[in-house]
Amino acid sequence: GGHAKEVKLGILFGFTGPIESLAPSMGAGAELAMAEVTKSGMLLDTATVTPMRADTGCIDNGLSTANAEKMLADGVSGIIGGDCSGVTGAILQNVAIPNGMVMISPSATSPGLSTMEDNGLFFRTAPSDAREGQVMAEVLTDRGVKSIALTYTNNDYGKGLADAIKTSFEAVGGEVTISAAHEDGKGDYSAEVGALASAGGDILVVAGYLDQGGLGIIQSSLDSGAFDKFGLPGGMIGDSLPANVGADLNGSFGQIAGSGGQGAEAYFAMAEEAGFDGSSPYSPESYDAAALVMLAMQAANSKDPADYGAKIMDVANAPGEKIYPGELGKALELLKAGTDIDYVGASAVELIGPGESAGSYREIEVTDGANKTVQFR
Amino acid sequence: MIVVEDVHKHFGGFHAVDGATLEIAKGSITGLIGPNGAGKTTLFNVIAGVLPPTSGRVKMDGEDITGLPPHTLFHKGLLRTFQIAHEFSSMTCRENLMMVPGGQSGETLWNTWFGRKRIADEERALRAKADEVMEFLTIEHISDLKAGQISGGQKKLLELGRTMMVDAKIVFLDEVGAGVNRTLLYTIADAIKRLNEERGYTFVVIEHDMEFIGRLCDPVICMAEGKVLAQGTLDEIKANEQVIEAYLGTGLKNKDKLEAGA
Amino acid sequence: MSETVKHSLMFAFVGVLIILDGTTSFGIFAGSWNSALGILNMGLVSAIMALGVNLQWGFAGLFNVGIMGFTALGGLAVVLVSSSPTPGAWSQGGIGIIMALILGALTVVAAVFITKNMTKGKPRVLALTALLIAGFFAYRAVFDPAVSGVEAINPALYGSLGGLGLPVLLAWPAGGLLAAGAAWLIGKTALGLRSDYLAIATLGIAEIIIAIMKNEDWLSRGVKNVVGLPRPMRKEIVLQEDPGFLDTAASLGLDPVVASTLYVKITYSLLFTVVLLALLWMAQMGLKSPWGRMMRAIRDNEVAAEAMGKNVTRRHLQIFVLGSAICGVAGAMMTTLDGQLTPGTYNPLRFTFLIWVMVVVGGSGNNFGAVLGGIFIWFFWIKVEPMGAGLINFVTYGLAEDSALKLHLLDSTAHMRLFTMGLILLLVLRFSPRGLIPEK
Amino acid sequence: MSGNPYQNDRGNKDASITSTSGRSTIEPGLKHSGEVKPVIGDSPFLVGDTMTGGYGKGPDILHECTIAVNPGEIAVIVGPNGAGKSTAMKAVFGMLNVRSGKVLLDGEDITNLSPQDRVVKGMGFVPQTSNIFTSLTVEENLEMGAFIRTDDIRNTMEQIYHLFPILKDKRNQAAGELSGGQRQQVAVGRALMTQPKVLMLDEPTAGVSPIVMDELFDRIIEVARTGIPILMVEQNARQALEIADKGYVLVQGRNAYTGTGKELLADPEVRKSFLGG
Amino acid sequence: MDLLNALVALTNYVMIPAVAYGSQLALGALGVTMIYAVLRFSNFAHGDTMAFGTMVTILVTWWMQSMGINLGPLPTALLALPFGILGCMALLLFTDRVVYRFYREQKAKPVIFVMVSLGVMFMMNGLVRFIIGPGDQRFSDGERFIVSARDFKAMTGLREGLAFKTSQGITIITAVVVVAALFWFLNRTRTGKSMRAYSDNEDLALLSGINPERVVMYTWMIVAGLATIAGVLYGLDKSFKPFTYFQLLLPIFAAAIVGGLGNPIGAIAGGFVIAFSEVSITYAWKKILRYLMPENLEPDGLVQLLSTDYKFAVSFVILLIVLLFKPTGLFKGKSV
Ligand SMILES: Nc1ncnc2c1ncn2[C@@H]1O[C@H](COP(=O)(O)OP(=O)(O)OP(=O)(O)O)[C@@H](O)[C@H]1O
Ligand SMILES: Nc1ncnc2c1ncn2[C@@H]1O[C@H](COP(=O)(O)OP(=O)(O)OP(=O)(O)O)[C@@H](O)[C@H]1O
Ligand SMILES: CC(C)C[C@H](N)C(=O)O
Ligand SMILES: [Mg+2]
Ligand SMILES: [Mg+2]
Repeated sequence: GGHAKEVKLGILFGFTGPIESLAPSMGAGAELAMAEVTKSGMLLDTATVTPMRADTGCIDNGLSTANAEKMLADGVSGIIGGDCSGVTGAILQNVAIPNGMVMISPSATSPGLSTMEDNGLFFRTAPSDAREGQVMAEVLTDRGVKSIALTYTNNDYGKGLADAIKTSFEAVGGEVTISAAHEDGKGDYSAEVGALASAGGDILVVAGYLDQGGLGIIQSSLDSGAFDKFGLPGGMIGDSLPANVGADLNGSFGQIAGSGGQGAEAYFAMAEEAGFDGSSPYSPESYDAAALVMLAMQAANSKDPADYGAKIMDVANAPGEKIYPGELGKALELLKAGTDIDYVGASAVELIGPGESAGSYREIEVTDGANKTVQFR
Repeated sequence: MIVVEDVHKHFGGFHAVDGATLEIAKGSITGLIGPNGAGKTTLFNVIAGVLPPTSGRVKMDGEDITGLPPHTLFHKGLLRTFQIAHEFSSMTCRENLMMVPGGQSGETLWNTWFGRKRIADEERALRAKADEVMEFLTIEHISDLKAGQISGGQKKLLELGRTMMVDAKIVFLDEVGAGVNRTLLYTIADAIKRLNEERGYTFVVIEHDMEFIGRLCDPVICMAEGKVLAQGTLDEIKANEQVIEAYLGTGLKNKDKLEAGA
Repeated sequence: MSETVKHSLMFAFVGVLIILDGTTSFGIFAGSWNSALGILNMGLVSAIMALGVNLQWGFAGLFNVGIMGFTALGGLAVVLVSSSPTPGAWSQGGIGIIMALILGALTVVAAVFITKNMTKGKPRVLALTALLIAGFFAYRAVFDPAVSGVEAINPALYGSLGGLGLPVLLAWPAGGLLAAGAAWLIGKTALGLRSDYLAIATLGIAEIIIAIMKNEDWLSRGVKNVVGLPRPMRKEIVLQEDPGFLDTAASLGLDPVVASTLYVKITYSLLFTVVLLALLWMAQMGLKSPWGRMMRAIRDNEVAAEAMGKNVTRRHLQIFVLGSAICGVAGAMMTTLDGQLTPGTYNPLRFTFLIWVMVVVGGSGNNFGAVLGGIFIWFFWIKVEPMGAGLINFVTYGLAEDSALKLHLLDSTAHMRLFTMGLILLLVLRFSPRGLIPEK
Repeated sequence: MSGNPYQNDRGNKDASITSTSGRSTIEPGLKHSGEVKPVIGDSPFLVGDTMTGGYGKGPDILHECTIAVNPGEIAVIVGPNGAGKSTAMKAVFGMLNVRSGKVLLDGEDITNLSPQDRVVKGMGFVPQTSNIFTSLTVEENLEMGAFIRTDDIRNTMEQIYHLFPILKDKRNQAAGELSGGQRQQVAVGRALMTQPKVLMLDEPTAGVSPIVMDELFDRIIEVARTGIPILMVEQNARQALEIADKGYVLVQGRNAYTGTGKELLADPEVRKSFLGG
Repeated sequence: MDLLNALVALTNYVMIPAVAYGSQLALGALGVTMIYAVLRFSNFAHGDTMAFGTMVTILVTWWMQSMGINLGPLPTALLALPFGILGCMALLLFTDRVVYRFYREQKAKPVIFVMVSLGVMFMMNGLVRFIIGPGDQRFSDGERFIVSARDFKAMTGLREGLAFKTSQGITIITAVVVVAALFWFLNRTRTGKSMRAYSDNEDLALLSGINPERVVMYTWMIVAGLATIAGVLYGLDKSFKPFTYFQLLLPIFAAAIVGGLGNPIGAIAGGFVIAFSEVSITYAWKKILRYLMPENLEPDGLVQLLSTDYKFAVSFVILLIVLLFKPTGLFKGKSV
């Protein structure tokens, strides 16, 4: 009981700093979900959802905890964020856990966060990097790849993913000729590509971001003729990559978290209508993160984190009716009626164990300048 | 005491000191004269370790001190003043003097936190000593002024005062007299003499004022174009042809030309 | 109004800002003590960094643009001292790594020895080259397998040597020592050159330190971060379950969650204040003593100070090392406060140039100024964004809610922060070049 | 240290971010030129009249010091080190705050003009130190001397090469590589390139061997013969006074003695105090 | 032994990238060195100046593209470049007028200018993001390659490909032209000489009737040109992102100092030294050695001196080594 007419949700992303180019689409994704819910008028007896943005700087622990404190002071009922694993850990330990606040991150993928004692308050809609490594190794062996050169974006995501791929691939008898970091946002990758080319390998696996260093590496590899086929983990899957690289990318393949294109396609369309790029990394996950919080509130019939935190896993997972982007109103209605739902959303949400995305993956191959789903894993 | 052996100092292609060889006797007050740009100050700088010589060596009491940094030489008893006064401008005159003695326990950070009593005692003694020096130089009335605010002559005195704060063996004075008024200059001359007699300081004095040189110095060394031109008593120097030509001057041959042209 | 009163009022003003942040939620203020104390705590850490930089710049004119590096080394110390040791790391390669490092150091020492003791010429060049090449390969031969050994231990969770498992408070002085060691090496090279090249050296080496911390996983897990570092006090959730604490909270009429968070923050505030006051006292004592007089003399006129027996290079080195050590302590404190080490987060704008703004605004050459500047600028750093949003809303009052310009501007409020910091710096440099509390 | 906080660099000597070579030493706040007033009555061609002033907010260095020179004349300022000779020259040239007194040139009061504008008015100045562009070639040095001229400068340059033949040989050499005497010739040559109405030289013979000194004096006399008034400071006082039409002895910023060169040379007091007997 | 393939691989992976990168650094370092020589301080805002000039160019490029104006196979940005330079000049002259000039009049010490430039850096940083946003922007169009790796292989039948991008070609040609023009300007024109004179000796320049304010103005204008050209070339070759440009400051400073601060030739040499050492020290020589060495001696490892992670650390190590042995840089800089 005691429903206020307004629910405030915090959006805590790095609007400045190294991923400042991703954050706007992520923020817009989360806000899109909130607007949808508000418009439906179904949440907790027609409550409106007000987003509150604040900055983490992606790398600035001090700033992000200060801003998180400010959010709590302003009375938010949940935090969508943080974005980079580093600040996410800081906010979690110093603000969210002590204050019993639910936090759900769309993009912090560091395996380290899985083991953090979070009192059941921390969730993420992105899978831990450890899982993707195994999937990638399977994809590679199935396609008969014997040796790879590996490059990763130099943060906990890239490094963790690269480690996972390396371990899994070597476990099944593959060879990793080199595993070299690249810094995002550097612009010039000729040295990295030179080293990768020299090491050789059937293909180059790029554990990076499609509009960051990852793109630069691929472009540079193609330009210099170092590699012509690429392995693309989740951070590299998106329409903008084939669009930017062009026909040369045909034949490259990879995988991204997701159980089917339906949710994602629906989301991209919605995003386009709302005027932002939904295929930008972690934008779908951000929409899902916000949606999960609100759905859990409805399920618990309360906006108190202590109440709805426990419901997040319920609404995210089966059993129940599958919910796709744009169907939040319907989901709220179902929940109100006491029907179970299984939120799929834009990124095929499936939460496991410590409250993170299970990670079913779809295998993608670039054909005719577009990402085509080949199969599910 | 100091032996300079064939010292050269080149700036790029320019030979400021060009093979100077000289000797300074213990207990003497040696005058060093020569035209502007003869290399006097540069030679001082080489001896005092400010500039490394291009070649040649400098010995002090038989020990090779070539290229030793100034702070090391200071602790060996070699002090100098500057042609253009180098005062510590944002510090009071008294502080200018008090900072001089080396090995103050207050110069170790540790003591500033845990040895404050000892520092206080030392400071009291230093202060007394500084006041005494200023009185000697008749500048006690400016002891609390910032050194940046005092007159050029007073700065020169202050520089001289700094050399009196410790027991020096040899002091190099670069144009102490420049910008100092006559009466004061003679006071300085007296002070130098007294330090020389009472404390046994050896002095080397660069000065353009022949009277001052005459009062104090024996021997006098004349430099020109980076070399030692002549050496001897002032009278000998004054009579030396080369010195007259290079420094003291005889007059001009061009004079007639001007009149012819005019 | 006397200077002292004026300056006390400035401190009081900053205090009032923080109190307002704790009590009212009008305008830019959060109205939460958690927020206020959070700002205060980072403000205190910033003040300590500013104190260290002020020591270098204010008292010796040393232009250090590598503050970030020293701060990061302080953070590294926290991991090395206080995190728990990785099981098996030492046997898997830890020893090898140490041996390799010693081997490397020996090579360098031998190289220096050769340079000093052989006469110039071909043989020396040959000997040096041979030594360095041999040393490099020997080092790599020992180092590489040892590193792979350590990094192979469950990389998702460990993959590093771990720490010594000592109390985290010990890490603070250790952070200072680590930073001091690095500063000594840098200073020895950059200040020992014929002219001083400190700025570019610190700029570069700070980046190198970060690169090492990001890429040497065996050291502190690199970019994979170390989270969950121990704290000098109990955790909030532990407190929330401690009956004794709950009773006390209840007797004070406080909500247990609020009480526990405030307890932690206040404890940090007290610890930080103690460190700050101690360092401030030490700096002030040094400054007012013959040591400070000597430093001023060197600053006024290096040549004369050198002629008066002061070893200028050594003093510069000393003060550079001290200032950097203070930054190291502050860095360790910050990492403790964050509870994690995230090497990817060190960025020169935030950790070097912002500290410079603090020092200049506070008043170079005055320790109290540096402290004031540290807290004050930090407050602004946090509050500029809400101020900017307010400002833009005010300026664009006439525009429609969804006007493109207004939206674009509101989207950009986060960038106001850098802009405003620049503006503040320029205004202070122009109109009050001595800072808020000028040097006496 | 001056009280100006903008000039407080806290002893920073960092060569990787700052350069001190060739920085201006002219007083701040002298940029803007004021008006030029015609002078009523008779006055020498160039005169610094009862000038009092000093550097920055520092004490007065000059005390009611007067220096004048007329066409065809050589006027020489002598005096002990630090007497303010260079300062007086700078004051006449507008590189110093003159607190009272005025500077007149060719019937105009130019006290309020900036140094650049005085160059335009026809004053040429050769400073005591750093008086050439060391990194420029000899010819470029001369070209820079003629910077304000818009007419053909080749003639003037030929004249200078005629006056200082050695410079012609070294025209494409960097001026910094020349010997002291040659540098002084470049310096004088540079100043002459403006075709000045009056030439001011601060110790042109400092650091120059006697032979070169004679040579320089020779040239200076030749320049004077072309009708350009010359005002110079000389340490080689005796020699200078011999060629001088007018001599000023400055002591502590004041005119101590004034007279023709001959008179001063004959004055026993002057001989005793400043000419070494 | 396969000399030809080894040579092609070397050109492809080391020479061409290093020359292009070196040219971009050299142009950047030239700007830094010009300010250092004339205004006597290191400008920390230079990276952001480059970003600003590039941003204006990009905005104009977009406008031109939308109007259908293009240069055929060449990028449209080349047409927009003059506007970018003008925009950058306007900004720098404005900054000089409202910020730096005051300090010049005060005869402020160079280190004060350095701090002022920090403030300017912060503000430009914010300004650029305010206008164009923090994200990646691509604005290159036209033909991507002069020779692509695939075509080269097809043409020559070699195993190694050789790629030469249009942007690399443009970079190198533009750099040569700009540098030649700059040297012509500095050594042959009256204004150029007056700038050198001012840099050499401010007071004497004044005595020669050179107007310092004009010299400073020309310097800013030239710096604006250099910075914009460097920024646009870099952006065409790679991509534009404000943060990247801020980070370029480090290698640019290193280049300027290695070459000898204040010396234009040094800046160019420094740019190439830094670029070549970055690329070659972190290059894995395995591939080339495999072509050169007999079958059984092929190297196992990557034959890489330093991993690419430490790429930019190389510039500073080179810098320190140069400073230890030649404190004024490779070409005598201004500092003693
Ligand atoms: N650091 C330097 N670089 C280049 N040349 C220098 C340097 N220091 C001195 N010189 C030159 O060396 C020569 C000798 O200078 P020095 O100062 O030794 O003369 P001096 O005999 O002391 O003259 P004065 O009587 O004027 O003091 C001068 O021509 C001077 O210009
Ligand atoms: N830039 C300056 N700032 C402050 N004081 C100065 C400056 N230049 C000179 N002085 C002081 O002005 C006084 C006169 O100096 P000036 O250079 O005019 O002497 P001078 O007569 O030319 O001596 P010299 O024969 O040695 O050249 C000296 O006391 C000197 O210390
Ligand atoms: C937004 C991304 C840079 C976040 C990244 N996946 C991380 O865990 O840090
Ligand atoms: Mg001298
Ligand atoms: Mg003079």
